[in-house]
Amino acid sequence: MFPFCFEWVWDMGHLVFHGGLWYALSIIGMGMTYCIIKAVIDTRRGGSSHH
Amino acid sequence: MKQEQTQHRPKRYGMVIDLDKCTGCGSCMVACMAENNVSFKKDESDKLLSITWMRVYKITNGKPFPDTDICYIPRPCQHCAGQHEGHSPCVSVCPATATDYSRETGIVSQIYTRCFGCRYCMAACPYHARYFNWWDPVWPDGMEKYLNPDVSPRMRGVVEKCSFCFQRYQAAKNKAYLEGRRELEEDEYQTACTQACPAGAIVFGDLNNPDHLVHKMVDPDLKHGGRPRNPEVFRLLERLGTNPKVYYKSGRQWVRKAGDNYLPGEKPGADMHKSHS
Amino acid sequence: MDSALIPEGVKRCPTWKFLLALAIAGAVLLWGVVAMLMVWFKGLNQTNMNDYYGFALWIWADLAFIALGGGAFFTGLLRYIFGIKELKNIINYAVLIGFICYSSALLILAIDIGQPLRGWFIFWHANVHSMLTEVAFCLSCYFAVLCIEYLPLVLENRQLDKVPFFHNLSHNMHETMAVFAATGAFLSFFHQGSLGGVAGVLFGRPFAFRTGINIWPWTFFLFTWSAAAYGPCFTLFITWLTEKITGKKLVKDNVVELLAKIAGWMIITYVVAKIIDTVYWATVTAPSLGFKWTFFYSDNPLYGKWILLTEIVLCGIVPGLLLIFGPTRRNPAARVIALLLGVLGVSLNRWVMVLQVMAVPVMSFDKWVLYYPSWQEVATTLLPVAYGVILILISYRYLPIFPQEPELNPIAPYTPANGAEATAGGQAGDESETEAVGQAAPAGA
Amino acid sequence: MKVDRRSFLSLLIGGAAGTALSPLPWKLTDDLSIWTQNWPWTPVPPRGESYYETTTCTLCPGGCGIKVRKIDQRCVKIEGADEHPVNKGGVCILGLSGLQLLYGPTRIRTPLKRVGKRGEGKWEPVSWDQALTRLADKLKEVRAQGAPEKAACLLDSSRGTVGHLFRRLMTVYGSPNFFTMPSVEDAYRAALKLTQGIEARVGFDLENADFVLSFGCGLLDGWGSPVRVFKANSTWKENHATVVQIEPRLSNTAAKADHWLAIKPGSEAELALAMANVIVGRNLYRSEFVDGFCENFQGLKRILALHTPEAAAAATGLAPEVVVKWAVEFARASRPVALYGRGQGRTAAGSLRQCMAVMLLNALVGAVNRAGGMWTVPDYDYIGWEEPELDEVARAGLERPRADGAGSGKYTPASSLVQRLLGSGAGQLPEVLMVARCNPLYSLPENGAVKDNFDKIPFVVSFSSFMDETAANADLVLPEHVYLERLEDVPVTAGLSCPVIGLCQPVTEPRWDTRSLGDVVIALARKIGDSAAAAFQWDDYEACLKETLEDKWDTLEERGFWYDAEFRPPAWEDGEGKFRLAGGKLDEVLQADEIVPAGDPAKFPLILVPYDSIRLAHDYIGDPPFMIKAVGDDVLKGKDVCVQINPATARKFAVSEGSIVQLITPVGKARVRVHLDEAVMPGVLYVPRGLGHTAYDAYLAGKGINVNALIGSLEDPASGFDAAWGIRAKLAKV
Repeated sequence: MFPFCFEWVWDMGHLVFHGGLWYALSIIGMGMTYCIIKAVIDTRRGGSSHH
Repeated sequence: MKQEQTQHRPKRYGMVIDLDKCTGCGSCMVACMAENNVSFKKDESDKLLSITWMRVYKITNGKPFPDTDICYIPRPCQHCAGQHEGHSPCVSVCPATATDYSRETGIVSQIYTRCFGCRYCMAACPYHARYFNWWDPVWPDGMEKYLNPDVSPRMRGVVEKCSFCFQRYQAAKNKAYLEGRRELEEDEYQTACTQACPAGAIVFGDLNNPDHLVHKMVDPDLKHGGRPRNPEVFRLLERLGTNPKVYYKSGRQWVRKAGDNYLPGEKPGADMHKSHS
Repeated sequence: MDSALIPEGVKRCPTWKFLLALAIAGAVLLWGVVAMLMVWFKGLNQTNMNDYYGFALWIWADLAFIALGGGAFFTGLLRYIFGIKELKNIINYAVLIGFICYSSALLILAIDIGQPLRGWFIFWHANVHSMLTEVAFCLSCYFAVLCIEYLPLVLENRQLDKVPFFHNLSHNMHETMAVFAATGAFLSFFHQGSLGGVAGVLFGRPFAFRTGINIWPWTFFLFTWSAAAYGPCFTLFITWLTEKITGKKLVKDNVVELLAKIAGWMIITYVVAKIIDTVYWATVTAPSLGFKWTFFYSDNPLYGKWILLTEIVLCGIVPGLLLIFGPTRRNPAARVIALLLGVLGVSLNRWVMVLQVMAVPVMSFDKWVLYYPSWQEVATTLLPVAYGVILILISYRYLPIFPQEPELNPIAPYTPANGAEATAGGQAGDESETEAVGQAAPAGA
Repeated sequence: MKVDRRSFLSLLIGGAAGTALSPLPWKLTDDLSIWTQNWPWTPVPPRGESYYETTTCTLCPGGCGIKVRKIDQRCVKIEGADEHPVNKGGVCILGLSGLQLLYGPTRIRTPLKRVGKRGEGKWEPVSWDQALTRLADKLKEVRAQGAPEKAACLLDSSRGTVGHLFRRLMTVYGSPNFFTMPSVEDAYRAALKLTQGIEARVGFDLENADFVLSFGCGLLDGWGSPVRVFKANSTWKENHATVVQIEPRLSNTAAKADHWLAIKPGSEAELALAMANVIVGRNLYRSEFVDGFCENFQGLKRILALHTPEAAAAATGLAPEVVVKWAVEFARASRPVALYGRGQGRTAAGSLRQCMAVMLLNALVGAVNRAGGMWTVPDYDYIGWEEPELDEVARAGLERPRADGAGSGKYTPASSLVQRLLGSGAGQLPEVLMVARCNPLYSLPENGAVKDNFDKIPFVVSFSSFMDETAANADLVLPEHVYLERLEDVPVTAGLSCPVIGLCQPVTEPRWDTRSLGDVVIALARKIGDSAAAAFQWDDYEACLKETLEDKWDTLEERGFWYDAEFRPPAWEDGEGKFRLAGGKLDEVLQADEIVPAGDPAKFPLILVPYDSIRLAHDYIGDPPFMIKAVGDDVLKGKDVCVQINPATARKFAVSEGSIVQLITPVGKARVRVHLDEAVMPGVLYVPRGLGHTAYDAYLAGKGINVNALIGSLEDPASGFDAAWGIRAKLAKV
């Protein structure tokens, strides 16, 4: 997982894998952060959006 | 690429087992168990649940009495190099890097404290050289006294396998280092099974070293994954492209044929040098 | 007594019946939990697995659950990315089923490993070249996505929805759902594929091994495709089952038929790919390794050629065609048979790719080995089923899963006002539920 | 109320969230995984200084040199001693398992006195002094009756100082009844006496042979000194020697041989004599030896005349041409040797006729006392104690006949016939029987009868280190050290061509309250007192050993063995000796009847033959867990032993692979599992020796059957040896 492991060997696999992983994780993370922050703001404003 | 820990030529430790000399006595199995603290249960007759790093298979030519013939095939871990060095069937699949291919020695290791027991490596190994600790190892009262401190007993729930007695390599390296040497002599590092074999059927050494007996016996084609050039020498499942470092020698055609799979009517050797892409 | 939690405008069975159903499923769950604890405390010797069968029932269950849960990502993809609006009426249920399938798969994985307390090493010491690592990461990430997709539904519970923050959060999540769905589809593509890769990369196992593109064997793509094809079948099948049990129509036919049609085309295209793959494997890959393809089906009746035929024809071509052709697709009986065959087909495929792989000897002098699961393995595999039933029971009762339900099942005489009254009144609601019991009872029992 | 609940929930959720965000769960997760890596119930072997100590393995008669790897005081591994002349670094499966015997739970920890019924397993620990006093009192009691011959002792062999101490004790006590366990060496010794008129043992210069004709010897199944024979076999492979194995079953030896002649069981002597007939008839014998140094060639010719290849063909099932072919090849080889001794050759001496026929083959090709041949090796003569002074009682006792009849009359060729005594119950059973280093209750054929006779012996003493079957049925147990704890000389016979004396020396402190057997004998003699005490004047056994081995002791201590590498048997040219080919007792032996397995062929259509496997120890030592683990699942499955049966025979008797059946012989029956095997002759069933223990621990006991319980004994008409090689049998549904 981390380059400081004794058996670590750098190769393309790491770039592809970690690229994909962190891309997905950041989208999920940012999406949720956005939703929560927006919900907090909406709630503060006292409004209740309709759906 | 990982930096070599030695400036010297990397080793490719391997083994040649002379199946015509092998008598099926089982010494290698027990030498291995004794050296490597392999546990045992009250009933070991279910061979699908019996940890034998070195397992001696009994094979037959399938002919009826009295033309029948049998041969024993001792099977340690084959320490496959794979299609490209290090791409062993098991090493490539282990999700937790708990098994590793050493570019210094060519030995496939198993890190028991890292293995979490998913058994993917066992599914990957066509030789069934890998064993799972289905039970906690229990030594009968008193017998834990003979355990070798150089090899840690495995806990329940992890996979274990032959390590080519790696602890002996380490000990030999340490000794050489203290004596100011970098290279090991051929007889300084030998596996427990090699040492014990009463028939002298097992030969162990560095396949990369032309002075070593294994190299002389096999005459490995190092450009092609170490394929043997000696026609009496073969590897198990050569066609799968696992490129093992355990070689077998037999003068008997049917024994050599049993080492691999062939289509009906196919001649052994016909397709030996082709492997999948 | 729990009427305050029941969504507006729908009828639910009386509490005692609900509790009875919970109790029955709970008993199975408990049995599974006992087995699970036995496995955790005593070790994997509680199973019938062995050194030849390191992968067995559980891995099959994992693969099957995830394939069947594939309806969630694929329906999400269709709904949010391809914008097929009709599917919003079934997406909730697809998400719920996906959530159940994936959480079950994770649980089974946690039971299946020899050292559950070190399970996290798969992340910490990850070997990125291993298909299983890819599975673990994508599975976990996608499960997070499923949680995100399921959460707004939970927040729509009548009481939770009253909390402004929850209401807003739910709303916002709905708004951004396309992003999550896209990420989910991306992750699903990889983990479904990796699960296929798990078997396909085993170059030491000629029965499983497949050539492919770069590091990805053909099974990688076949698994993704089959999950997308058969996952919706499972969603539709469970929807049908739910309708039968509740005695209500919950999703409109046009929605069901649309998804069924898509599934049908997916199945047919998958089967064509599968046939090409099988033929190539049987005529090129396996022979190059020294195996005649018939060898793999030669030893015992279980793993005979029938299994290949069943998988491809009976559970592949047949349901595919039944779902593509309008008349059979619109015929509820034919459709359900097709869905069921599809569900069985993908499960059979996963079975073959796990258990038959283990059964076939590779060394010429090795033996075929057959396996049957121990009761502990069966119980722990049924555990998630029971858990799924419970989660569906609860979710169906308290969450507005089926948007079309109130419209399809008006609480007679239906007026918006009446609906509001019924929920406020409580007593009246209970009475109307009693009527519904008559319909639901036979299936519920 | 509502506020309370809300705050409670908030606290709960807040607490959970807070904990989740703190490092605690991570720390706990990490700690838990570290804990799994150090489970306290998984042993951690202590580290320490690593070194080797050498000694000699005595687990079988092979006499291999071993080195024991030690970590501080713990023994952790047994390996072969590289420099040792017998095994040259190799070590067999049993030798490798030795530490499981040393540390295992089947060790007897202290002298024991039986308190319950015999065999009930109820014991009272007693002190060594009490135990020795009790035995001495018993012996004195018997002697006081004026019948010292009613005390007997049974050992694995009479070799070495310990064997001689026992023999001396019996002599001074006045009993001729010193028994040893049977072995093919008895037959060789008898044959040597008849042909060359000398008391000596037979050795084989295997390594230099280029044609090995083995009459059923399990060369690779534990025959002779196993590791040495394995190494010889590898030498044969390298030198392209020819090995022909004559045996009805494809044993490991047959499989590795260049040629396998599958003959009907029990027809070995016929084949050997017919081959001799061919060699003589075609003038292929070495005339320089036969004409030069043999007697009565004409007599042999007369006897051989009847044994035509056709007659042998009928007996063996081989074609006559095959008999001729191999006889010719054998005779034409430059250094041929023929070997006798079925399987490991440690269960019975076998048929003297067969042994003699094989020896004659060697004589005809001149392979006697020649490179690559059969050698006459003098007995070890380093034990030169003064004859003890005998009192009146002793002299009278020694005059009386041996209980087993060995050495007199019809049984003149034999020196010990324990099977006759304990199996057939032929002689007078002793009042006191001391058993050391053997397990007759398990390893003698006709097991049931042996047990019955044992029960009739009023007082049985075992010196076993392990709670084996005999010890479990003894009245008194005086446990000796195991080999890794004791000092002792190990003169090796086991078919070695050169004399080798190994030194067994303690590599570890005794683990339990056990004693060296030599010390026990000396102490016992002292307790008996009078002339017995006078005959054992050594301070202790160690002093006795050093004094006895005086001139060899330094070599022994330094190298761990004494080896006469230069030994060569005396050349015929130099001596007066002659090799008798026929006449007198020899004729009687050669013309003795064939040994026919017991039982009515009509009732018992099959023949059961036990076989030896190197992975199954079947003498005094039972299989340690490592070895049992190495036993194949075609031999032992669960608790059931597999009976090997040819598929054709299985079809005939409607049994299939894996089915459980009753194996019935005239002397017993047992539950077995069917294993179809093309490696065995149709009509013959094979069951391994070494299983079916009732004693020892759960790793060994109760697995399979003791084939000795199904086999009877058959007296060789010419010698009295047990010559049974099988028995009639049938299969029945369970």
